[in-house]
Amino acid sequence: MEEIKLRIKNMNKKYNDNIIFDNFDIEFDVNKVNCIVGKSGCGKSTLLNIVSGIVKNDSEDFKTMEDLGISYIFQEDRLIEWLNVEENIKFVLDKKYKKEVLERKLQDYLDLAGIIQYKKYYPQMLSGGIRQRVNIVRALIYPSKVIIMDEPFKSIDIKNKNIIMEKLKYILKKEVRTVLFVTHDIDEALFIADKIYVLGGSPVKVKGVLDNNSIDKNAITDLI
Amino acid sequence: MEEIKLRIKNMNKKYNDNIIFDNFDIEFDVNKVNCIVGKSGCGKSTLLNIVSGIVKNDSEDFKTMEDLGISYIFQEDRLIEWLNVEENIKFVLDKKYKKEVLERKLQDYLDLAGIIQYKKYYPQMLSGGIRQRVNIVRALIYPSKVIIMDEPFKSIDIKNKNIIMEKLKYILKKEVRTVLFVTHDIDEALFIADKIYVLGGSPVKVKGVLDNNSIDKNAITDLI
Amino acid sequence: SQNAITNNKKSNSDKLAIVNKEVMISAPDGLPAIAISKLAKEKPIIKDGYEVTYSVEATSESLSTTVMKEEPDIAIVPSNMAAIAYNKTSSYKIAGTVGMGSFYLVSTEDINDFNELVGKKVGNTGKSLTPDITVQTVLKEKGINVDDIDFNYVNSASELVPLLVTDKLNTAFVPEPALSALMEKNKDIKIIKSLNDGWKEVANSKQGYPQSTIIIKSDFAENNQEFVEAFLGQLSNSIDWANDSTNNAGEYAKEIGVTTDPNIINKSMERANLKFISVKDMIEDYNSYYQKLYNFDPKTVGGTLPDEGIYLVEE
Amino acid sequence: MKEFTLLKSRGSRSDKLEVALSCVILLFLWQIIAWKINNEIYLPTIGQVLSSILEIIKADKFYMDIILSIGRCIFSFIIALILSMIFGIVAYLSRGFRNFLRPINALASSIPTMVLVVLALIWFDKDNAPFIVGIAIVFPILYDSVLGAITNIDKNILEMAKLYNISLRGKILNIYLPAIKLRLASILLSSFSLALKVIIAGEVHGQPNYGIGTRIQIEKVNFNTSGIFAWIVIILIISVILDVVQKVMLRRSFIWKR
Amino acid sequence: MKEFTLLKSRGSRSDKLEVALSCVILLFLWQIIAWKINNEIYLPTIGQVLSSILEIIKADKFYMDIILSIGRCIFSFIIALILSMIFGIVAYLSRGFRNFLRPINALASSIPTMVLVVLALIWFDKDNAPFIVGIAIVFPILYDSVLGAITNIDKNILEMAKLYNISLRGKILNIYLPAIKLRLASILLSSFSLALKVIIAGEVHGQPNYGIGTRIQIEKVNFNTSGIFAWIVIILIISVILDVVQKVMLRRSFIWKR
Ligand SMILES: Nc1ncnc2c1ncn2[C@@H]1O[C@H](COP(=O)(O)OP(=O)(O)OP(=O)(O)O)[C@@H](O)[C@H]1O
Ligand SMILES: Nc1ncnc2c1ncn2[C@@H]1O[C@H](COP(=O)(O)OP(=O)(O)OP(=O)(O)O)[C@@H](O)[C@H]1O
Ligand SMILES: [Mg+2]
Ligand SMILES: [Mg+2]
Repeated sequence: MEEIKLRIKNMNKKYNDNIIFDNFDIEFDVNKVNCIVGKSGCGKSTLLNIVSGIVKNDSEDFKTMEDLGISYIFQEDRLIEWLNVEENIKFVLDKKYKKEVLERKLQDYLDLAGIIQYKKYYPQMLSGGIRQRVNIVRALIYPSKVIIMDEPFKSIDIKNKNIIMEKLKYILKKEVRTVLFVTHDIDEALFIADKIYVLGGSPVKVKGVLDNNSIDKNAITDLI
Repeated sequence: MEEIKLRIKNMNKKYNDNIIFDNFDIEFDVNKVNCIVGKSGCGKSTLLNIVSGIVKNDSEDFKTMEDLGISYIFQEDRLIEWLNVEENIKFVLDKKYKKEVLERKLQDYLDLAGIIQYKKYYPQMLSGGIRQRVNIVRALIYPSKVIIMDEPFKSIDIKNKNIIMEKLKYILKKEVRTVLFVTHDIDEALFIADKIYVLGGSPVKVKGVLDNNSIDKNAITDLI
Repeated sequence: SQNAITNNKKSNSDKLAIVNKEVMISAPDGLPAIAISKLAKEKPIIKDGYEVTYSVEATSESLSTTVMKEEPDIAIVPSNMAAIAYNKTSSYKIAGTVGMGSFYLVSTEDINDFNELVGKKVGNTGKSLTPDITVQTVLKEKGINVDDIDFNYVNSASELVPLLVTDKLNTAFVPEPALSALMEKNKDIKIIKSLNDGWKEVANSKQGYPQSTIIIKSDFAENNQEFVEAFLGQLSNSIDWANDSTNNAGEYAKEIGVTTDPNIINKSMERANLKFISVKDMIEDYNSYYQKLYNFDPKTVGGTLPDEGIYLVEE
Repeated sequence: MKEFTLLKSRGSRSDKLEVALSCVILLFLWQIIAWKINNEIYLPTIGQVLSSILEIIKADKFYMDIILSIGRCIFSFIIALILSMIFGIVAYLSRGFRNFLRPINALASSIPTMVLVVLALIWFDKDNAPFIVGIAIVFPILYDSVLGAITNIDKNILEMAKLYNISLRGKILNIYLPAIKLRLASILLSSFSLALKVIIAGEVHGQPNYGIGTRIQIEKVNFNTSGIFAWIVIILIISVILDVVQKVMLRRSFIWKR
Repeated sequence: MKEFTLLKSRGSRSDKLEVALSCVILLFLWQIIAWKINNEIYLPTIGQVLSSILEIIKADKFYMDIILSIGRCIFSFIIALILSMIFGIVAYLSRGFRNFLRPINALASSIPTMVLVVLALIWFDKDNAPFIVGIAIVFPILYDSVLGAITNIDKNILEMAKLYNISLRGKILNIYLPAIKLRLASILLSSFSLALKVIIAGEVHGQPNYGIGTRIQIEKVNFNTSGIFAWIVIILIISVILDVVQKVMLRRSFIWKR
C-alpha cells in the first residue's frame, strides 16, 4: 500500500471566463498526510471539491475519489442549524456503527475536542471555534479512506489545536487514511505533513513539492 | 488622549444557566491595539458583542461604545449574498463619503487586500479568504473610532496577511483608532498588539495583561 | 310489471319485505319547492308500489347538475333548462308548467311604466340569462331602446336585494320571493309592473311566459303512465293548496328545506304566479318562448331549438 | 427561553394585551360606525350580531355544521399538505416530474373556484365536492412553497450531505422536511384560512346537509346581514382557535433559532 | 450562466420539451377519456372545446372581457403586494402594529369569499367589488409571506447592519426587499392565479358589463360544459403567459445564486 499514488491528470476547471485549472496534474501519497498551501483564492478549495466530486470539473475522463469514502472538514462549518451538535454528527453516520459503538465514539471524540458539554447545543448557540470542532469531529468519526481538511484549525485556540493534532496523528497511524490538508499556517503544515505541496499562479500549477524532512519555513513562505 | 482608558466594569452575561461573565472588569487602552487571546468558547466574541452593543448584557448600568462609531470584522464574514463585493462595502457607507472619495478609497483598499479583480463578484463565487478580505475592507473603510476584529486573518495566506497587517499598522498610526483584536495566532498578536489580554476560566476572567515589549510567546501560550 | 317480478324474486329470502319502486323528484329551493311542499311534507301515497323521494336542491345549479347526470325521474326546472336537458340528454320531456313569470319591475321612484326606464339605472339579475332575455324582449317589443337603459347586473336576487335596501339602486327587476323580503326591509319599494303581464302583451299569450317547468324522464313516463298522471294531479292540488292556504305554505316549505323565511313565503304567494298547466295547453307558449330565447342566444336553449318531441303528449 | 422562538414576541404577556386592545378598538369602531350608519343591512350593531350568534348557536344543527365544515377543512388541508410535500420533494429530485407537473399545476391553479365546484359536482357527489375544491385550491400554493423551500436550502448543506452519502430518507428527514416546515410555518395560518373559506364556498354551491356554507347561504337568501356577520364572527373564532393550536404544535420546531 | 439561476433547470431547452411532452400526454389522455365517456356533459372532447374556444374568441366582446378581468387582477394583485410589503415591514419593525394587525388580518382571512362579495357590493360599487375581494383574499397570504421572509433573515446580517448604523431606507432596500423578493418569488405564480380566480368569482357575483366571470356564469347556467372548458383553457393560457412575463422579470433577481 505504501507506494500507491493518487494521481490527478489533465484536470480543467473554469468559472465563466476565469480559468482556474488548465491541464493541472498532481500526485498525492496514499495513506500519508498531504499538505497543500498557496495564496488565498488560488484554487485549493476548488481542487479539494473536484477531487471529492462535489464540484464538476470540465475534463471528460476524470475520476473522483468519491467511491473511496471521504470525510471532509469544510472551510465553512456547514452545520445544520436545526440539529444539535449530537444530531449533526449522528446525521452523517446513518447506520455506519452499532448504537453502543457510536455512543462511545461520539463521547470519545467530543471529549477529545473539548466540546462534550455542548452535545445538546444548537449551532447558533456555539462560538466559532466550537462549531469548527464539531465540523472536525464529524469528519473524523465518519469511516472513510480519505480525509479532506480545508483549514480545519481556524478559530481554535492553540492548546485545543495541539491536542487535536496529536490525536489526529495518532489516529492516522492506527487507521491508515489518506489525508489532504489545506492550511495557511506553515507551522501546522510542518507539524503534521508528510509532504507539502505549494500551489500558485493563474491558472494554478504545483510550484513545489517538499518532503517534510527537508523543509524550512522560510523556503515555503517564499514559494507561496 | 494617550492615557484614556476604555473601562468595562461589573459586566454580567449568562445564556440560560450558562454564566459567561460574572462581574467582569477590563480596561482597554484608547487609540492602541488591544489584543485578546483565550481558549475557544471562553467568551471573547461575546465580550466584543457586548462592548459593541450587539448583544445585551445583563447588568443595569452598563454603557456600550456604540456611539463612538464601530467597525467590526466579524468572526463569520456576514456578507450579504445578493450584493456583490462592491455593493457589500458601499452598503455600509451610506453617504459617509463623497462619491469620488468613496470610489478612490474603495479602489485603494480592494487593491491593498489583493481582491480588486473580484469587485463585481457575488459572495458565493468567492473563496473563503477572499470573503474574509471583503469583511476586512468593509470594516477598515468605514469611518469609526473603534475597530473590533474577531480573528480577521483566518483563511488568508501569509503574504496577503502581512501586507494587510502592515497597512493596518500604518493606518492606525495616521488615523488614531482604538482596536480590539481577537486572535488565536500568537505571532499575529505579537506583531500588531500594544497590549495583550489573556482571558480564561469559567466564568471568564482576565488571567493576565502583557505589554508588547515584555512578551514572550511561550509565556502567553502557557497562560491560555 | 317487470320490476315487480324481480322484486318478488329478491324478497324470497325476506317474505315480508315489499320493495317499492323508487321515484326521485327534485325541485330547486324557492318557488318550485313551495309548489311541491305539500307533497313533500305529507308524502301521500301517489300510487301503490311507488316510494317517492323528494329532494330540494339549494341552487338551480346543483339541480341542473343532477338533471344532467340524469339522477331524478321527475324535476322542476327553469323552462330553458328543460330545453337544455332535452337537447343534451334527450331523456327528459316537458310534462307541464308549474309557475308563470314572477318577476316584477319595482322602484322607489315615481314611475309607472317600462318606457320610463330610459336613462335610469336599473338592477337586474344574470346578464344574458333568461330573466334578462325576457326583460329585454319585452322592452324591445314595446319599442324601447334597451341600450338607453343603464342595466346593473348581479348574479342573483340575493345580491340584488341588499342594493335596493341600501338605496344603491332605486329600480330593479326582482323575482318572488325575494321581492317580498325586499318589501319587508324597504317600505318605500313599489311594484310598478309585472314582467309576466308585459310578456302577455307582447307575445299575445294568455298566461305569460313559463318560468318553471316540470320535466319527466321519457322512459319513466312511458313505463309508469298511471303514476305520472296521478302525480301530476296531486301536484296540481299541492299548488292550489299553496296558493290558498297562504298561512301554512311557509311552514311547510321550511320543513322540507326551503331556506326563505316562512313569513316571506306566505306574503309572496300572492304574486308568485304558481299554477299547474298541462303541457298540451302550453305548447304554443313554449314554442314562442324558446324561439325568443334562441334568437337572443342559442346557448340558453342548449344550442338548437327543441323539436316537438320535447312535449310529453299522448299521440 | 424567550430568545429561542420564531418571533421574539410570541406569546408574551404584553403581546396578548396589545392584541386584546386592538380587538377592543376595532369593536368600538364597529359599534360607532354602525350607530352612525344606522342601517342593519350595511352594518349591524354588535348587539344585533350577538343575538344572531346566540340564535345560531342554539340551533340544534349548529355543532354538526361546525364539526363537518371544520372536518372537511382539516381533512382537505392535511391531504393537500401531504400531497404538496410528496409532490414537492419528488419534483425537486426529478426534473422530469417537475416538468410533468407544471401543466397540471397551472391547470389546478387557474380553474376558477365556482367552475371547479360545478365540475366537482358533476364528477363526484355533492358531499365530496367541497372537499375536492379545497384540495385543488390550497395544493398549488403549498406545492409552490414546498418547492421554493427546498430549492432555497443552502447548497453547502446539500453538498455536505451528498459527500457523506446520506440516504434519501436521511436527507428528507433532516434537511428537506425541516426546511419545508420552516417555510410553511409562515403561510400555514393564511393558507388554512383559505382552505376554510374555499370549503365554505364549496358548501354554498354544493349544499351538503350539514356545513357552515349551507347555513350562510340561508342567511344570504334572507338578506340577514346580522346573521352573516354572526357567521363571520364564528368563523373568525374558529380560525383563531385553530391558529393557537397550530402555534402550540409548531413552537417546539423553532427552539434552534436564536 | 446556467449555474446562477433559481432552479438550475429553468428555461433550458430540454425542459421546454418535457413540459410540451407532458401537455401532449395530458391532451391525449383527455381525448381518450372523453371518447370513452362519450358524454359531452361529463367531459367534452378536444374538438368540441376547440370549437367553443373559437366561438368565444370570435365574439366581439372577447378582448374587452379578457382585458378588464386581467386588468382588475393585476391591479388588485399589485396593490395587495405593495400593501403586504409596507404592512409586513412596518409590522416587523413595530411589535405594537403587528399585534394591532393580527385581529384585522384574521378577519380578512376568515371572511368567506361570497360573503365578502356581498358586503363589497353593499359598501362599494359593483365595479370595485371584485377588485376589493381580490385584495382581501390575496393580501393575507402575501402579508404572512412577507413577515415570514423578514423574520427569517439571518440575524447575523441584521446585527451587522445595526452595527454599521445603516439607515432604515438602506436596510429596506438592501436587506428586507431582497429577502422578501426571494421568498415571494416562490409563491408569486400561485398567489397570482389565486387573485385571478377570486376576481373571476367576484365577477360572477357582481356581473360587471365586461369580465370573464360574467361570461363563465352564462356558460355555467346554460350548462355548456364545452364552453366552461374553453374558458378554463383560455384562463390557463393567460396564466401561462403571465407566468412567463413574471419569470422574465424575476430572472435578473437571482444572478447571485450559485
Ligand atoms: N446564543 C447563545 N446561546 C447560548 N449560549 C451561547 C450563545 N452564544 C454564545 N454562547 C456560549 O457562550 C460561550 C462563549 O462564546 P463566544 O462566542 O464568546 O466564544 P469565543 O471566545 O469567541 O470562542 P471562539 O474563539 O471559539 O470564537 C460559548 O460557550 C457559547 O457556547
Ligand atoms: N461558484 C463560483 N463562481 C465563480 N468563481 C468561483 C466560484 N467558486 C470559486 N470561484 C473562484 O475560484 C477561485 C478559487 O477559489 P477557491 O475557493 O478554490 O480558493 P482557495 O484556494 O480555497 O482560497 P482560500 O484560501 O481563500 O480558501 C477564486 O478566485 C474564486 O473566486
Ligand atoms: Mg478555500
Ligand atoms: Mg469567537
